[in-house]
Amino acid sequence: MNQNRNEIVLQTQHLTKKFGGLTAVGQMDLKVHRGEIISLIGPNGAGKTTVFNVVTGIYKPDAGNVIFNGENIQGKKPHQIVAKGIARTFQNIRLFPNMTCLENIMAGQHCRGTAGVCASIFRTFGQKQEERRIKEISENCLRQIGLEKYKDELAKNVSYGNQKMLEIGRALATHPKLLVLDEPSSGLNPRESEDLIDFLKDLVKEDLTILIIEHDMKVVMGISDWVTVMDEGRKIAEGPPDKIYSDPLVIEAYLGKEEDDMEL
Amino acid sequence: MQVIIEQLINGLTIGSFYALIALGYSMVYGVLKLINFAHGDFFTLGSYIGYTILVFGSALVTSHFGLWGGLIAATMVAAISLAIVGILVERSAYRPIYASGRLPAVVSALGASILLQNAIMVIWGPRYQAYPASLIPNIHLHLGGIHITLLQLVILIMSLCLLGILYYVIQKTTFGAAIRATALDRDTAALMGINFNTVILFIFTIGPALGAVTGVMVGSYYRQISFTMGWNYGLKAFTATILGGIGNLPGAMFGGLILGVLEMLGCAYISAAWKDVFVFLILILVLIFRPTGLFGETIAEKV
Amino acid sequence: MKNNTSFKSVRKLTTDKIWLLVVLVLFFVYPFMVSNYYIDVAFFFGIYALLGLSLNIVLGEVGLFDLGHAAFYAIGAYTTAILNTRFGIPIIVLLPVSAFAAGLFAYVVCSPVIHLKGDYLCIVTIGMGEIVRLALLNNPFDLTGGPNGVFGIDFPSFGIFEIDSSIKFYFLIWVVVALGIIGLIQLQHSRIGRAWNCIREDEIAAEANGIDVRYYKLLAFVLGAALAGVAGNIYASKLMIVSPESFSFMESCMLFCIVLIGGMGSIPGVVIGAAAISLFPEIFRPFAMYRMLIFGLVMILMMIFRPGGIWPRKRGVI
Amino acid sequence: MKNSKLMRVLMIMGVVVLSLVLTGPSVVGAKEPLVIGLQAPITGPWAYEGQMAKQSCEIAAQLINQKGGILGGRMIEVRVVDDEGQPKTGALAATKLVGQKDVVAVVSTYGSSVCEPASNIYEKFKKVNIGYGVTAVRLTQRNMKYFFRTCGRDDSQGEFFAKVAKERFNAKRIAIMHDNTAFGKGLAEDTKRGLKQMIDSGKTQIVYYDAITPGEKDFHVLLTELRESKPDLWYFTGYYAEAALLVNQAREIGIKFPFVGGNAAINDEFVKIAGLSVAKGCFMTNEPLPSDLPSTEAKEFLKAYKDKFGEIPSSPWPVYAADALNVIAHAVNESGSTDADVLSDYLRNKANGVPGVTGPIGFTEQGDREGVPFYLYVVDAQGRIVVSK
Repeated sequence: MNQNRNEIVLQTQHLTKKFGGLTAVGQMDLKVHRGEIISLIGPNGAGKTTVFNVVTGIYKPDAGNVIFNGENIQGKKPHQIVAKGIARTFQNIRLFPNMTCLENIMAGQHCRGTAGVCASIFRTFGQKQEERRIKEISENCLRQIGLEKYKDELAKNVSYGNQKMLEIGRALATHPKLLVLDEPSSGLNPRESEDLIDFLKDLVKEDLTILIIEHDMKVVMGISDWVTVMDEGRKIAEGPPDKIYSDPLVIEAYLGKEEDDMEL
Repeated sequence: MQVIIEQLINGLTIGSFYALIALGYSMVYGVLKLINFAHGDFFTLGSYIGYTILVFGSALVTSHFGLWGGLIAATMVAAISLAIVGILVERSAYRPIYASGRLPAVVSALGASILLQNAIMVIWGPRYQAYPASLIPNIHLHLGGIHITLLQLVILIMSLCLLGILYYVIQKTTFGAAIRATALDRDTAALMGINFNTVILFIFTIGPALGAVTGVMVGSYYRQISFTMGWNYGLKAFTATILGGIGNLPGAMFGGLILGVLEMLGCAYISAAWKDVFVFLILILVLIFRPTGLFGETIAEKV
Repeated sequence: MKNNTSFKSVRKLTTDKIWLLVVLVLFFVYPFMVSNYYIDVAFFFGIYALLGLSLNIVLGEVGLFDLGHAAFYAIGAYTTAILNTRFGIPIIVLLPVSAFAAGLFAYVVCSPVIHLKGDYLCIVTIGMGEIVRLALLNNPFDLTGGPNGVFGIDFPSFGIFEIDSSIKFYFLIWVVVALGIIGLIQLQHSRIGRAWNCIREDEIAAEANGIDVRYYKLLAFVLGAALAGVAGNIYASKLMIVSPESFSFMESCMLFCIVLIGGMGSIPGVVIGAAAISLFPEIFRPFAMYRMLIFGLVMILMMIFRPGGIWPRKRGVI
Repeated sequence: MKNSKLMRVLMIMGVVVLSLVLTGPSVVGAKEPLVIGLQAPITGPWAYEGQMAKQSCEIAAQLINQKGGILGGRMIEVRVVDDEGQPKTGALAATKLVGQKDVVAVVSTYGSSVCEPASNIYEKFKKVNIGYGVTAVRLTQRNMKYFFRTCGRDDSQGEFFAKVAKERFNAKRIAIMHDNTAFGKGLAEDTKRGLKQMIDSGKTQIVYYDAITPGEKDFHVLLTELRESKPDLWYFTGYYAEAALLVNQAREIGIKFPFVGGNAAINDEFVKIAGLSVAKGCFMTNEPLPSDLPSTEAKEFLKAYKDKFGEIPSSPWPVYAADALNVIAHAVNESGSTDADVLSDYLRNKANGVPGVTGPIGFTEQGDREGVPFYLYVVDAQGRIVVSK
């Protein structure tokens, strides 16, 4: 069924996560293919963010494992997973508020640097070079997300939309292979959403895979190559966006059973 | 076998003092997340005021109501005056700093503690003061061969009653719910119509007053007070609050009692010199395996 | 240097240069103008500056709530005292040794507890501080000399040049403090300093952006402890005796106040905080009984009017 | 831009250093009076002891000045420096006094671990310093030229206790308890050494040896352990505050065996806190109390002290401070010079039987006080501390 799609980048096998008695995610199998934008959608409480947090190592799964580029990363610490190439953003923005925008981006570069304590104290040549490289890359990154004029502005003083972009920029600064975005368009006005869609589209051209959790159907339809739908911790459907849009199971999950005459 | 019971009672007596102070401590600490170093000195000030009342004012009281009357009068006056001092300290040292975060509040609390401690030294002098032996009822009891004084029994019972009353007020009444709500999340509680100032007024009167009552109890039981004793008791109360779990008032009570028993075990079965080391080691072990204290619920950090 | 230096920043640079000169001149002239007493007061000011800087790494940079920092100071002082009096190892050799001992102690003690948050970590550090002090007091294996402490510690000497007078100690401590300041400024502007600040701002976000939070927290504790160990070494060799009273819980509280009053994460602020905490009692000596009363009052007022500290850290241009 | 932060740091240090310079008063002492320094814990945990020492020295100086002063009419002036009972501030106080050239000699301080760093500084700057409340044996084992002490040593008190335990109490099982302070633990260790000879001969054994934590209030647990070890004699070498609590709580849990305190354990504060019913019958090994001092100087000193301050000092140490001042004044007057070497030689070799409040004053080769008698005191029915038979 998945005709011309290239190899799998990320795969979860029977992923299960329980909080006390509640099974937030049960036997979830998710496949993400290289160079695509995959959307993970579903009603609130479907367990989307939980899958997210398990994949990025914030939560330990109760069962099942997570394969990334053929390597099982289940149980690894978040910073190790980032080093492997999965970068993420958060549902409610978690920037470093009292640090400048440039410093926020440079934080993303951290796992790519190697300077140790002695190198930093004695300012060895390699360390100076690395600092210069980090600074340049960060400035390019800022330019790429259009925030270079806020370079020395504290992150908390920048507008909400820009903070969203800054968080994506910070994730990009870790040179990821897979970018995992948690509701990137929430809180953005329509114009900002369009900019976001275009921005993400040309990101993918640079051999980057994107997995998004999203509610805004317009964004999902406009951007995704593949959609997976979750409800009550289980996958109920997956496929190209237009097929999913008309799938009765999906509509039922979203809008409940009785209303048959749902106008689209 | 008898000795073990006796030691247990000794441990519980120390524990009940720690529990009472820890309760006053965690009322402020639970709600404001403020390490109130000055609380140890509220305790000391309470015992000094109790001492002054007993020595000077009580001649007329004890003549009418006997020894116990004098003691109760001293406790009342100490509690009321400490309630006032509590409010004064809150208004002057803590209120201006609520907005600027928790760490500056710690320094301010330290400053308040040093200020109070030295104020007591300046007023009452650096010497040890002694609760007059004649004014304190001193009756020895032999319950089944166990040596216990009436005062020790009364204090054990009184502290358990006070703990019970406060447990009821905090856990069962609506006003108690308001306090617990403010402890968990001040802003949302305020949105629910809980007036933050009345909660502050309550905790900064009951907390210090409780410290004062404990101060008079310790003064009358050990009959010797010094202006630096608040510092040790304050540290023990903070340890008990953490052991029980932050913001959890019953936890602070049990934390205090457990701390007392731990100290007893350390002193009896290891050595008196190493008992505090033993207590702190146990505390650290508890925190390694239960990062939010014995009764503190592990709230998952919502991401 | 920034290439497009506007006129204002050029002027600022030159005034800084002049100020540096004034400070250096004063630094060299001061000990020869005043009596030994004021040189020793400046020496203890230097010790507290070094301790303030060491705690600043843990509390100021990473935001870890450490109220037991005097334990590392004690480990450094006692390592120097015991090794010097028992095995006659020269003090200068013991300087790195006591830094290493304090750092190793920090690593061993903090590893199992580094995951604790805020106040829970605070009580563990208080517990650690008390355990160290009480262990020193109880004289295990007849090593620490109990309440009498260890005495008869030699002076530091580089071959023939021996540091035995107040003036020489004054220069020794302030050279070490200056080196510490330079090292810490470099660290602040490095990848490591940024990682520490990220952890202080938001631990979860830092971990999710590739910063090994556990490693950097431990690194902060080890470096802070090592610097405190150095301060312990110099203190022991100056006083020729170390006893448990100098490393009490109140001492840790004072170090905490130095960083808070000075300004969290701000190196000049911490040095000023150390000046406030160490010079205040000496300047107000004539008030005797009321001295500490005023000291407590000043701490409260300071936090009301300058909660961010005397010289708070400005997130400047990089 | 980076080094601007460094410059600002050094700039601020400059300002601080500048302020220090301005506050450095240049001390111009009046030429005439002969200044004797007193280093004592005026504030801090031992503030009470410090203040009594200050008053005692003032009285001693007042008495000498009334008799026309020394060296042909030069009045004695006492200059007090507070060391807060802490080693660090002890060193600072010593440096302060040493810097003042007009200070002839120093009566220095209470507490062995504070006296240690201070005496090192006095030694280096050649200033005679006499300890008045420092009983640690090691202080005079450092063959120092300028350090003396007017109070006794722990080991002499330890031997005295061993003699008392054998002859007076004929105790087979002895319990020793100290409070982990420099003084308390030192005396406990020396008492163990004093008893060694009796222990080896199998006549007695130490059934309990432990320490309380100073500042604590509740000792029931510890005392229950003590009671279970069933000693015949209980020796506590700590201070009176904890001693009163211990004795009080011991009676509460039914301890009957006699209590003997070290020389800092029993005074009128002890009787007040413990209460007469409990304090009655408690013993103490102590140097002669002011009230029992036979010499005429003692009577005169106590009368002057009582007239000025209303009560006599309640512990032996302040009186030793007064005697330290007396012996310095005497040495300066007899040797006719204020040079440290002359004074130290006079004190070490020529000063024997100098009339003092605590009896005749003389020093051994290492600077210890010669012939310090110890008495066994007991609290009598009226709460007075008298020499026991």
